[in-house]
Amino acid sequence: MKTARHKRFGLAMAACALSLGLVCGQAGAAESDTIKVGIITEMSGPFADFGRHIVNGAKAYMQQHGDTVAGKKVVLVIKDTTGPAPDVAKRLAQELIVKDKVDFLAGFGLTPNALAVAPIATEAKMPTIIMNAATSIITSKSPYFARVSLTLPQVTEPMAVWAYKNGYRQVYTLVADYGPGHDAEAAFKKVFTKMGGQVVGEARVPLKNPEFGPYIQRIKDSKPQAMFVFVTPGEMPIALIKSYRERGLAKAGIKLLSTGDVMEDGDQDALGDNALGMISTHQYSAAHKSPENAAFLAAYAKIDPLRPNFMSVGGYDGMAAIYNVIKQLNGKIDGDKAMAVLKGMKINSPRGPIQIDAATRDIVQNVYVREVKKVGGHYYNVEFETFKALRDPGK
Amino acid sequence: MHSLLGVLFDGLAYGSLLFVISVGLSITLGLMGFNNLAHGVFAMAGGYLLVTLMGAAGLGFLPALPIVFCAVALGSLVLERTLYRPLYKSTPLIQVLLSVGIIFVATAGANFMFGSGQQPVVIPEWLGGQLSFLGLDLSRYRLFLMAIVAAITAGLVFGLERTRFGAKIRASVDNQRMAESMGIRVDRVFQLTFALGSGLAGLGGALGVDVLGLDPSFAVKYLVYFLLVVVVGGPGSVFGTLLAALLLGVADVAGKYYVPQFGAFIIYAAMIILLLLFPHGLLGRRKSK
Amino acid sequence: MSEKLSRASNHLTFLRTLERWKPAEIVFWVALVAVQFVFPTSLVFASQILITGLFALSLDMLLGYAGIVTLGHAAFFGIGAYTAGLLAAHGWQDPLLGLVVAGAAAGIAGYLSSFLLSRGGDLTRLMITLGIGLLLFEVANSAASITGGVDGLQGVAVGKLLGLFAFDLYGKTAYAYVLVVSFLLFAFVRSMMHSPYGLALRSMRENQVRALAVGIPINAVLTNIYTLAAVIAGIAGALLTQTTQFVGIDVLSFQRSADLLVMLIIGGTATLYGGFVGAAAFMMVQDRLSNLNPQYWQFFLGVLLIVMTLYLRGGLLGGLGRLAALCKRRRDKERS
Amino acid sequence: MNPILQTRDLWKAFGGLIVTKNVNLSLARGARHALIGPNGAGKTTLINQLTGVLRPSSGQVFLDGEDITRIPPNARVHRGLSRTFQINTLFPRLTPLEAVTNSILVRERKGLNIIKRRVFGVSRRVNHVDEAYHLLEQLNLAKDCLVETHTLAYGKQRLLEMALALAAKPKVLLLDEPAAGVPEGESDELFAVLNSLPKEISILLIEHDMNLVFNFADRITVLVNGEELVTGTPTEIAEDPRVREVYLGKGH
Repeated sequence: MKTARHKRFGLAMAACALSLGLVCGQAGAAESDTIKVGIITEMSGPFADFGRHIVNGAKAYMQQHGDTVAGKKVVLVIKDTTGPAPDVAKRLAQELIVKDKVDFLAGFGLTPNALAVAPIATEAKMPTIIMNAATSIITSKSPYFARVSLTLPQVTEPMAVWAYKNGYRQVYTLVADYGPGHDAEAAFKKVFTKMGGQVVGEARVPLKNPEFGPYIQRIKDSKPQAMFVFVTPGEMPIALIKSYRERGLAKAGIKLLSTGDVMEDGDQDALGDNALGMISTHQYSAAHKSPENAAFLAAYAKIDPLRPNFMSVGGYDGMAAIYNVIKQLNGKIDGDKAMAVLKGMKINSPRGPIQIDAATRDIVQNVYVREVKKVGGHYYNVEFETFKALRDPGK
Repeated sequence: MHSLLGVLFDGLAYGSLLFVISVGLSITLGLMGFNNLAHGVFAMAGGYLLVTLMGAAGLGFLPALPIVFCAVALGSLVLERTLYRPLYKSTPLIQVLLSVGIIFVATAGANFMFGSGQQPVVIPEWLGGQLSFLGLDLSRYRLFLMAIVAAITAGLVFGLERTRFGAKIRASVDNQRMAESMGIRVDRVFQLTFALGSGLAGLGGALGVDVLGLDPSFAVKYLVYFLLVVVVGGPGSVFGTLLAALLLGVADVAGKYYVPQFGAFIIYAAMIILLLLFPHGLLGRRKSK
Repeated sequence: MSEKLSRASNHLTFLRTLERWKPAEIVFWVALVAVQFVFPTSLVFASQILITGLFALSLDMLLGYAGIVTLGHAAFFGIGAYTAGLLAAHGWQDPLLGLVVAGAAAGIAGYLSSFLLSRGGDLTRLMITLGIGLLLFEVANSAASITGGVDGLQGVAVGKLLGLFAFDLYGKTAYAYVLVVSFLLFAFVRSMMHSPYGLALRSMRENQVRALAVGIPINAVLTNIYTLAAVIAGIAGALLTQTTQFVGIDVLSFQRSADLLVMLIIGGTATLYGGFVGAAAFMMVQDRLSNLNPQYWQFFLGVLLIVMTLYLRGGLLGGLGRLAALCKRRRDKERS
Repeated sequence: MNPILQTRDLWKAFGGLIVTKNVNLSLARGARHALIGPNGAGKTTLINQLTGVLRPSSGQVFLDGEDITRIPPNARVHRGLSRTFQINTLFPRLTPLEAVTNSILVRERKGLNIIKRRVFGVSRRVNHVDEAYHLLEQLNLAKDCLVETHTLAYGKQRLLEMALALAAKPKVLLLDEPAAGVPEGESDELFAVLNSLPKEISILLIEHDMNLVFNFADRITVLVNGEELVTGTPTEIAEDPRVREVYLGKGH
């Protein structure tokens, strides 16, 4: 009786082992008249919003410019990392390269996912476009990385400069307690204190915690002129800003300054009146006035009814860079040649003119100072001051 | 002294929020013994329903709340009949698997229907801002939450301890066969209990949107908090859940105010310590075998 | 004496049959070896499945064989992963050394934390393990100068295996390495589960009260198995680090513990192979579905899980076993 | 000769409820001692204190002259104190052969090195498996020893209860209502087994079945409300009016 059961059990197992092989075995064949772009990003899980914006931005570009360049059809192969999962990202990159035989890698909403792919991109000489991840060091990890998004210090330092120039001297910083948060805190403090300002207090809030009350209360009790904020987009800015309003910090004369991640376009209507008047620095606002942005918004609306944000523009410009490379190389993609084209490339982006730095392969762009205003029934970050052609100060 | 009182108030308010979103789970887990990790799904449903009612249907915040409670409770009955009931007598692991499946479906469904971003909710003017009382600035919405918590606790304690239905629940929980032989329709009682728990989850989700935000991963993001409060309190005990929620809330807020550098650790450390001191929950009943 | 032996030999044979490697098991491992040659482009995926399977095996030791429910097992996986990563990043690049040290580090952590598990029921244990896991995640996050925080630990350069084989893009070395380590650990766990110790463990799971009355020191055995499971989880973590050459903070995440539990239940607990089968099934289905629809694949996976709980109790292995039994009964009926 | 098992002023209270009150029990070597008393008299609570599952509020327990009051249950088994359970407390998905072998191997674990304990299969412990088989044979379980326990008939499971305890080679065996729930027709087998137990084993029997008690025991203690009412030979007990009153009820 028992041995019979064991035998059946064993058979079942063998069947599983064989099917493992079968499923693994399906591979995509490369076709010569297509150019494949493997997009590795966060399509599900808590960061699904990142992937959605990046991919839809990329699709918007293809919607606007057609899917054929230099006689080749461009195909997106989208892979989901499920969140911050560097092991998955690396595996997906490897499969995209050896099985799907892609010509470009792109995407990467989160830093660890990009970092894990660096050795593979180098080994396979695979041109890789970072469409969002913002930690400074990323592009130094592989000579085949190029970034079209932003770096955190790049958008943080202008905030410090602006704050000082506009008379703020005592600022309390509040950042999410993780690597990027620490980086933002350091970048702000460095510039602000160098100019003569004073950081009167620093708070770090846990990533996974809905309660900002105690931190906000502490800041209110210490009565600075302004607070500088960096937290991850998602529920944190909303909870933070509501808490700021509720506890009357605005009335107490404490101005809220932040990077644009906190004042992300997609959240503005969810925040409503709460965010009115808040100042932030970032590279893109959906309210940016330019023909390029108008065209982008129109193309994006055909893909996604929701408002695009800076990540969408990252996806959009990433595709623009890829299209440029394909055009220049006339459809014959080679890693080193592609990187040569990318280095120094200029693009007229919806956010304004941008360039990929020839030496660091990192983004050079304008950073705008914006204020939240109500425009035509909706809430937007309205740009009113520009820091022109900034490089990543982290390098 | 002044800040101490303020911190205490904030802690109790935060605890109230934890209570509101968790008490439903305490009922399904403690009274029915069903390991429903998908509790957050009902809370999330409540949140989305509130947003839809207030946005598309143009309903006010207050009138929307009872509708949310009833709608989620009714909706849960369908799930109870089709998915949960067949597994009442199953092992906890299978129940966990089922609830994980439900979480996956709900997460993807919400993503599909409402998008991956945060949902807006505008609480009425009179609930916004702060109220000055004896020199303390008290948030109106938090006061409102505390009032709701008091009402729910009173209602539940009265309902479970003093009414016929409560007696039936307790009888069914203690000894199913005995209850059946006494003429209690145990399946009906469980059904209503489940609906009650889910309705409360929905209500909690709706009340929580303003503070916690709302996106498709809500059910997973706060799963740990539901479990934490319920297990520390002792599953099935309304007072235990309340006590645990308030204790953890005050510990967390006070910790963050006074030692902000340990902000992330406090609530977990508090949980571990409380569970080591009270392995069966603060007011948990030892299950007699 | 000899007569005595011969009479009892029937029963020895019975036990030996239980302990002997079944043909299907051999097929299973041979099939895994064959993967190396038949699917050369899928080796990275295959090795990640094996690593997860090994990790699930360590959870099975706790859940299936010792009856300890835990939602914080990723803690040990993460400790192993970080230990191996930190070693490699600071110059000790030999992979085998990394495995040993990672296993030891995770084992020490497991031993220490096991004492927190002696009280309370399943739910309490679940929450305590979960709490430890979450605390550890926060520790890794705030010690960003050492661990790299959420950006991940960089500079993990792993040396050649045995000084001969470099880890390559196709994952050939990685797969072979993971397969050998997994097999050795599996064989060890397998023989342990059939040893007197394993018998005691099984009896404990079956009935703690009786096990105590038979003289088994329950708490000591729990500590022991918890430590061992932590060692194996730590080695699995180290394997992931070495084959990925990167450590993300997600190695410690609640998500990882929860997914693992789901995989093990899918595969079937207390079967030794349930972890591998569950990991393979879950990851391959996830991979296929997310390729079909990267955004909403969770929906279909969720539906699959729900259907499974309603119709396939006892996991895949249990379900397949019952199917085979059904077929056999039908055949028997036809014959008679 | 000193008693093999002895309690001194054993006292146990749960809150205000006193369940064991100054019990001074003494079990002579080789004794067949029965412990009787009406329901709720505290018999099982007393057993649990003897085996160490419960810790007494005060008082001591001695096994073969050694104070074992603070020793955990598993260690008491190794010192020679074994028990059976009133309600079957078995290993449902182990075969009787595995279960009994397990008991034996636990008993003998000191004699096995780490490799033998942790790595080599149970089947290599030929002598111990043999011993298990012969024990099962003695208890008429040989035929059923290769199927999972939960499939066994109830009477067989009662026998297995005994086998698991005997496998530990106890000096003292505590039998908690071994015949509980066994239908009349099947109890003969059980009685036969009880009567054939070797004389070196001292036995404390808790039993409701008066026939069994008076046939089996050479000494009887009556427990009422957690208190020892009287101890004596079967004849003494049978004639004691207090016992009649308490135990058999006033109607008799």
